[in-house]
Amino acid sequence: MMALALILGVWAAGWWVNTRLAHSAASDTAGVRLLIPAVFGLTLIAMWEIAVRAYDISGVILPAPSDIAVTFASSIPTLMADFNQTIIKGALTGYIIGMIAAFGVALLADRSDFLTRGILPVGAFMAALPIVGTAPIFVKWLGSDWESKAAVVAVMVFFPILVNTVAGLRDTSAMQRDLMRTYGAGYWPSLLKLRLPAALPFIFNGLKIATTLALIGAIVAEFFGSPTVGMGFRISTSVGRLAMDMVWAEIVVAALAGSAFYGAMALIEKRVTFWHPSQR
Amino acid sequence: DGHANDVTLQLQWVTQAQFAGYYAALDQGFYEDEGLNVTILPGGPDIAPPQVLAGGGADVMLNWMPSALAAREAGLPVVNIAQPFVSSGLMLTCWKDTGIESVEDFRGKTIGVWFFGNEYPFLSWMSQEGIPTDGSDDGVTVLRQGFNVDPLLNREADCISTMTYNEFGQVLDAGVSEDELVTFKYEDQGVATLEDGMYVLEDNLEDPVFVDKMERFVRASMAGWRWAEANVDEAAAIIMEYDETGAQSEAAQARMMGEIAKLTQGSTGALDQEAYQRTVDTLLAGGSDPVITAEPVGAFTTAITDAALN
Amino acid sequence: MTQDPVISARALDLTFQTNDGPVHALRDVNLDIQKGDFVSFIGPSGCGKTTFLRCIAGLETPTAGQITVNGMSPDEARRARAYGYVFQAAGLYPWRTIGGNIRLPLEIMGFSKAEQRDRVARVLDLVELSGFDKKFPWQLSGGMQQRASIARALAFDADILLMDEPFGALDEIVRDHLNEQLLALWGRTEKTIGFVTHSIPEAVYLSTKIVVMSPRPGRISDVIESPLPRERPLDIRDSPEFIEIAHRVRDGLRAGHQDDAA
Amino acid sequence: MTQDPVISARALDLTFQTNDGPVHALRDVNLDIQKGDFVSFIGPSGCGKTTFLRCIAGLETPTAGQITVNGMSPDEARRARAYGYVFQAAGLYPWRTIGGNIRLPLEIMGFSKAEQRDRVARVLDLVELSGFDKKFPWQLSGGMQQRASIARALAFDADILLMDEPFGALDEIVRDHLNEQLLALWGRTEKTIGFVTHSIPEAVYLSTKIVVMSPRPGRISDVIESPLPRERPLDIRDSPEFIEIAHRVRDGLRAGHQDDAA
Amino acid sequence: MNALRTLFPVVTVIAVILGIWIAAVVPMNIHLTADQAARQDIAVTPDTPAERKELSGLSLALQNTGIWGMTYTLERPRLPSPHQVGAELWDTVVMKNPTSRRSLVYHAWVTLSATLLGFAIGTTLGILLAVGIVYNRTMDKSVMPWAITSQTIPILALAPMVIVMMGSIGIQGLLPKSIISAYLSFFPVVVGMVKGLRSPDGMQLDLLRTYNANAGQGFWKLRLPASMPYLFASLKIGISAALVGAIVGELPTGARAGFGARMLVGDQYGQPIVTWAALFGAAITAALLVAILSLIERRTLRRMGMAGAAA
Ligand SMILES: Nc1ncnc2c1ncn2[C@@H]1O[C@H](COP(=O)(O)OP(=O)(O)OP(=O)(O)O)[C@@H](O)[C@H]1O
Ligand SMILES: Nc1ncnc2c1ncn2[C@@H]1O[C@H](COP(=O)(O)OP(=O)(O)OP(=O)(O)O)[C@@H](O)[C@H]1O
Ligand SMILES: Cc1ncc(C[n+]2csc(CCO)c2C)c(N)n1
Ligand SMILES: [Mg+2]
Ligand SMILES: [Mg+2]
Repeated sequence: MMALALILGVWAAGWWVNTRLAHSAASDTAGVRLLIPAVFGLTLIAMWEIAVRAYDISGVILPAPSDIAVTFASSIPTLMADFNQTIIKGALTGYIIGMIAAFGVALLADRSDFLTRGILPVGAFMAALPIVGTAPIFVKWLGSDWESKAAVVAVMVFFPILVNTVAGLRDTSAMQRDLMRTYGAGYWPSLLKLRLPAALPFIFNGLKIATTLALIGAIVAEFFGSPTVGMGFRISTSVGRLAMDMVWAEIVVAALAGSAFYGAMALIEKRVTFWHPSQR
Repeated sequence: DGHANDVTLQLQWVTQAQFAGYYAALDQGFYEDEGLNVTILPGGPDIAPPQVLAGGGADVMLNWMPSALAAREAGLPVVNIAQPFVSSGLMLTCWKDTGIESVEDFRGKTIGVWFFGNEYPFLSWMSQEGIPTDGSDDGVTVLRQGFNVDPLLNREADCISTMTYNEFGQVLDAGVSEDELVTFKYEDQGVATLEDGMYVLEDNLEDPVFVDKMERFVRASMAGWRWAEANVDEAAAIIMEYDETGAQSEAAQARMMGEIAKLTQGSTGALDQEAYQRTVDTLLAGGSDPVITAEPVGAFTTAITDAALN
Repeated sequence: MTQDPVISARALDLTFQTNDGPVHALRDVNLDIQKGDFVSFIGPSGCGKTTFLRCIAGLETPTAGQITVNGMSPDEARRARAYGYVFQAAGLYPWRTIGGNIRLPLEIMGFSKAEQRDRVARVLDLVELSGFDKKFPWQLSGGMQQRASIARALAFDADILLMDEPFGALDEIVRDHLNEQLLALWGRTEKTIGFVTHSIPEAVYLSTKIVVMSPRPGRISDVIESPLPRERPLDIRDSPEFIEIAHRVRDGLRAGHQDDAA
Repeated sequence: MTQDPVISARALDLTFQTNDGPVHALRDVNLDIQKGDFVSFIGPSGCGKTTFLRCIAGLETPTAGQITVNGMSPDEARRARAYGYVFQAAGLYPWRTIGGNIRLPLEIMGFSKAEQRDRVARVLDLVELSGFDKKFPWQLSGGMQQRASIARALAFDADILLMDEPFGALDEIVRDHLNEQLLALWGRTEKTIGFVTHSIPEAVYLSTKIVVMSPRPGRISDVIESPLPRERPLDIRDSPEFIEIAHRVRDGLRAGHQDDAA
Repeated sequence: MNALRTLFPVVTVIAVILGIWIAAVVPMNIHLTADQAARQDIAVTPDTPAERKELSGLSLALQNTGIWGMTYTLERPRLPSPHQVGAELWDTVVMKNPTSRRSLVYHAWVTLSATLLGFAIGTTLGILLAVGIVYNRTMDKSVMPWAITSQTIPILALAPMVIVMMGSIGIQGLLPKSIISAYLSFFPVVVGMVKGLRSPDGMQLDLLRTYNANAGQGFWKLRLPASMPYLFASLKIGISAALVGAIVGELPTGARAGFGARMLVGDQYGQPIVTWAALFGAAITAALLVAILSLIERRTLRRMGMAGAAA
């Protein structure tokens, strides 16, 4: 009872602080922008810590944040090696390959209505290939190392980027297109000067969604075969060993890396689509 | 009431003949005869039975002893109450043409190993042999093996882990003949560790109602095992019936049942203390990174099998 | 009329299909425009002026009839970059600055960088937007956006200029100024100009030919050849010929409206 | 001037921050508008007419100075639904038909279904769009869209009407007609009207007060109280008083432009 | 008519893909085939597996043209041939009683029911969150980063914990799987809806301000209709995600039934064709779901007059 009151109290306090921050004059400065989610996260973590301690939840099921922090701090070299294997080699490579493929196919599809109509449904079909099925196949084909992970990621990020790019390339107003027509502009000028810029807000939508998919894909694919390094390897092995603090330390790495990846994309988006109403 | 007669059993893999004794007991009404209402939860690639036990999702789990002892050291007090598997079915299967003839030849080779709590026997063995597992030139490169035998067939690995009753058969099914292969049974190497045993949480054993329930459960389960050993084909048919995926083949399950029977043959369900000690010694001998660091205390009880089998 | 017309429409018909039935936007439109003509289109809103201009530019395909531009189909002429078009709304690309918007056709048509800079500066000056090179469209007032779009159409010196109410959002002083500029440009270059306006004085002041249209279905109700000289000072607007033509246009317009009410 | 003004601006300043420096859109603007006034704003494009109208409506917050509407802040007045606003561009919602667009404010303000139907029909008739109830905006010509947006602002009978170049895209006949209609409406209802236009005759014909603005930074260069009677037949436009006022406005405008050039 | 216009291009693209697939079968399977041929005393060059391993699939295939036929009929191929997958699909979809566990239709239903429940939960949650983010400044600033973070957590790692925790409070069956499914599908909906709800431009918003419309009216009359195209785009991604989530959720719930269980068991027992058939079954199911959503989208947007505006 006491614990519950404490937990709710922490929540209320965190929310109050954030409301004050969000409505303060400084709410649009970079510092406060980072501070607010941080306060929100700290609130959740405090509630978690209290709950684990008060209800005596077994560390085998849910470790306390403080335990996770200790494990995290003492396993930095392992975590770095795993990060390198999974995020840099697996996720990033796959993301880049998938992105290039999606752009290529989108441009191809965009050249004719016929191809759009043909490629989009087939692309949608690919998006629904569940990782549980594709991962073992790619491991079988490309081996247990990062190459198979990159392939899984490439397939996963392909569709969201494709769909958004195709939709974006079509998101021009009639008048904008007519203008190009009066210039007798051919395919490339109208692509480079009209459709691509107009598509950017959509493309970034796809790229942002794909960042999180890339991470999940690379990690989960390791469940189906891997060398003895990697975040997915570590997570699954640690679950087997009931080392849940290690599992959560890896999850923290994933969350940090994912947020940074997403944040970087969002930042680039802000830079290049400053003109879009949603950014003004 | 429910508490006195309901039992949930967590398996450590999907429904297959490895667990035939329990399915047979269920199907043949042995549990019912004991007044028990048993639910069998199949396992899967991400199910850690100790975790399910800790979360209260099951009353009993099946587990390999290395994994269970490690869990115990990690702070989850699980206790072995019965041990239907007397010998180990674990082995390494290698291509003969890689030149592997003895354990020493592993150096410089790539070996597939199951993790998720099943890596302990291999790691202990290697450290007893003094072979590093870090991928160095005079050590082995360890590959985290998935759920199939592809790494061997694709020659990505020189050896992989197989169970006598399952994966080894699959290698043969893939068209490989036995004389293309070299096998190393853990049993033969003197590093066998106990496999499928029944474990419960220590605290529960203080509850006489629970203990009584477990006695009946172990008795019925062992009856199930006896029945399955004697009726291999029928046991396979029962597995087919309980397999909800509908993807298993009866022939494979019958073959598996035959191999399983060799592992359970002669077990009363009572834990063989010698085998227990051998398992513990193997695990403790893990060199710099032993699986368990101290001789476990209270990791098994014979009270239940004593009561159940008399 | 010995010379072949630059633009020639014969029995043009255009019907839009909409959710509640067809809309006859143009019906039996016939018109010849000679090289160097300055043709104004005037008529009640919704009578098909924009639609007709779009047909000339090959942006809309007539349901029936025939239209040729420089002896080609409008589509071919479009591909030969025969047109500068000013749309009824400014339609600037939001991701480009004003300067960037004006540069757009120049980039597409492959002008050199230096040439681009020169021309952008020149037309920005022409429409009095010199300081606004680096602003984005949404930072400009409505009229300024419209002027930027005029500059964009003038930048690349097309032979045919099609302008859909280009000066609608401008005040009289700027409008007078731009009218003069446009006339001067036209006088210098022998361009053929199609010009939609709602202002009778503007139509009379600028045009060699005034096309009065009437609505539902849109058709041409009068074509007035202007007797005014090509050289036109602003005060020509007080001359009796001017007032006489303006009267004829107003009568034509009024007749169209009465049709409509009937 | 014993009565309190409906709208009163004091030392109003407004500066926009843009990527290449601040833009002074309004500088030291002072103005009082009485209940029932018809005030026209005229001035070169970019001089701040739209910005000032938006300040009155509480859509833009001045950087300095004070503005009150009915003794309240513009924001409070907005909340009391004091305004009908016609934007410079039509801004119809593309997912609603013309009828649906006009119904929008009525739905929001909670008119009964029957009342909604009546009013939509009445204002559609007023702007001569009766048959276009069920069409979508993109199926209408530019002028028709603008008329629909006027109808939308008239539908709910606000006390203060703010209109930003409402008749810019219309031909003279329709424009004359709508001018008459607007005057009649104003005469009947004692509404206070703020009206941006580029047409000098229109400003003079409609207004009781003409505000001439000049650009960069936008400020008021002249305020002309019209001596014309409230009752105004169309041919009042030929009267000497009318022409005299028009002259004064034109001079004011020209002065603003010269400032600009200087 | 319309259906035909889509069908033809799709069939063309599928035909191209099938062509590539069929061509790829030979080099992909040639090593396994050569091993098997050697066991049956058919001459292959080079004649030891170790030497063959050094060669790429393509060059090995070119040296052993005689055994190409065998690559299409392997029982455990690396890449099954289309006809093998087709035959398995035909056999398990059409020839089996749909209520039998051997029927893929039965497994489709198992997965689909979890998918639909998860999709409903995820979409509802996603829309509610998006509304909260758009209307509440505090939520906007604090929740979005964490919604993003939530998606970077590998679900397959969390799934067992979710299942265990729900299991310990007695919740089993459909719901745990649906929670995982919802977890994956809410995110695209949040991202899309936030963008959609923010898509109205300044003038459209200003108009409502002059009417002093309240927040609810602004939502129903402006933001919601304006967000429709975005909503449908994200629903289509969301439903695919929900299906993937349901399948992923099947593994830690004991892989009993459903597409995921079939894939796993096919993989574990060396039956690649079973895995491939399940994979295709899942993708076809998703394609159907997406097609249904597209249909609803087209209807809705046309009724809203937006289909024509875009055209
Ligand atoms: N895309 C379209 N779909 C359906 N009807 C259309 C479309 N475009 C125009 N129309 C209809 O065609 C008729 C003529 O339109 P148009 O735009 O040519 O008029 P306009 O003379 O330019 O009018 P304004 O002076 O108001 O711009 C109108 O009745 C309009 O409703
Ligand atoms: N959002 C904005 N950001 C930056 N500058 C702006 C913005 N809106 C308007 N301005 C600037 O403010 C000045 C006044 O603009 P405003 O729209 O009020 O002019 P206006 O008198 O209505 O012109 P017009 O007759 O062309 O519509 C212009 O110089 C314009 O560039
Ligand atoms: C992820 C994961 N990897 C390996 C095992 C180990 N395991 C226990 S029993 C068994 C026999 C299969 O025939 C296997 C492979 C597991 N449970 N989960
Ligand atoms: Mg028009
Ligand atoms: Mg303006």
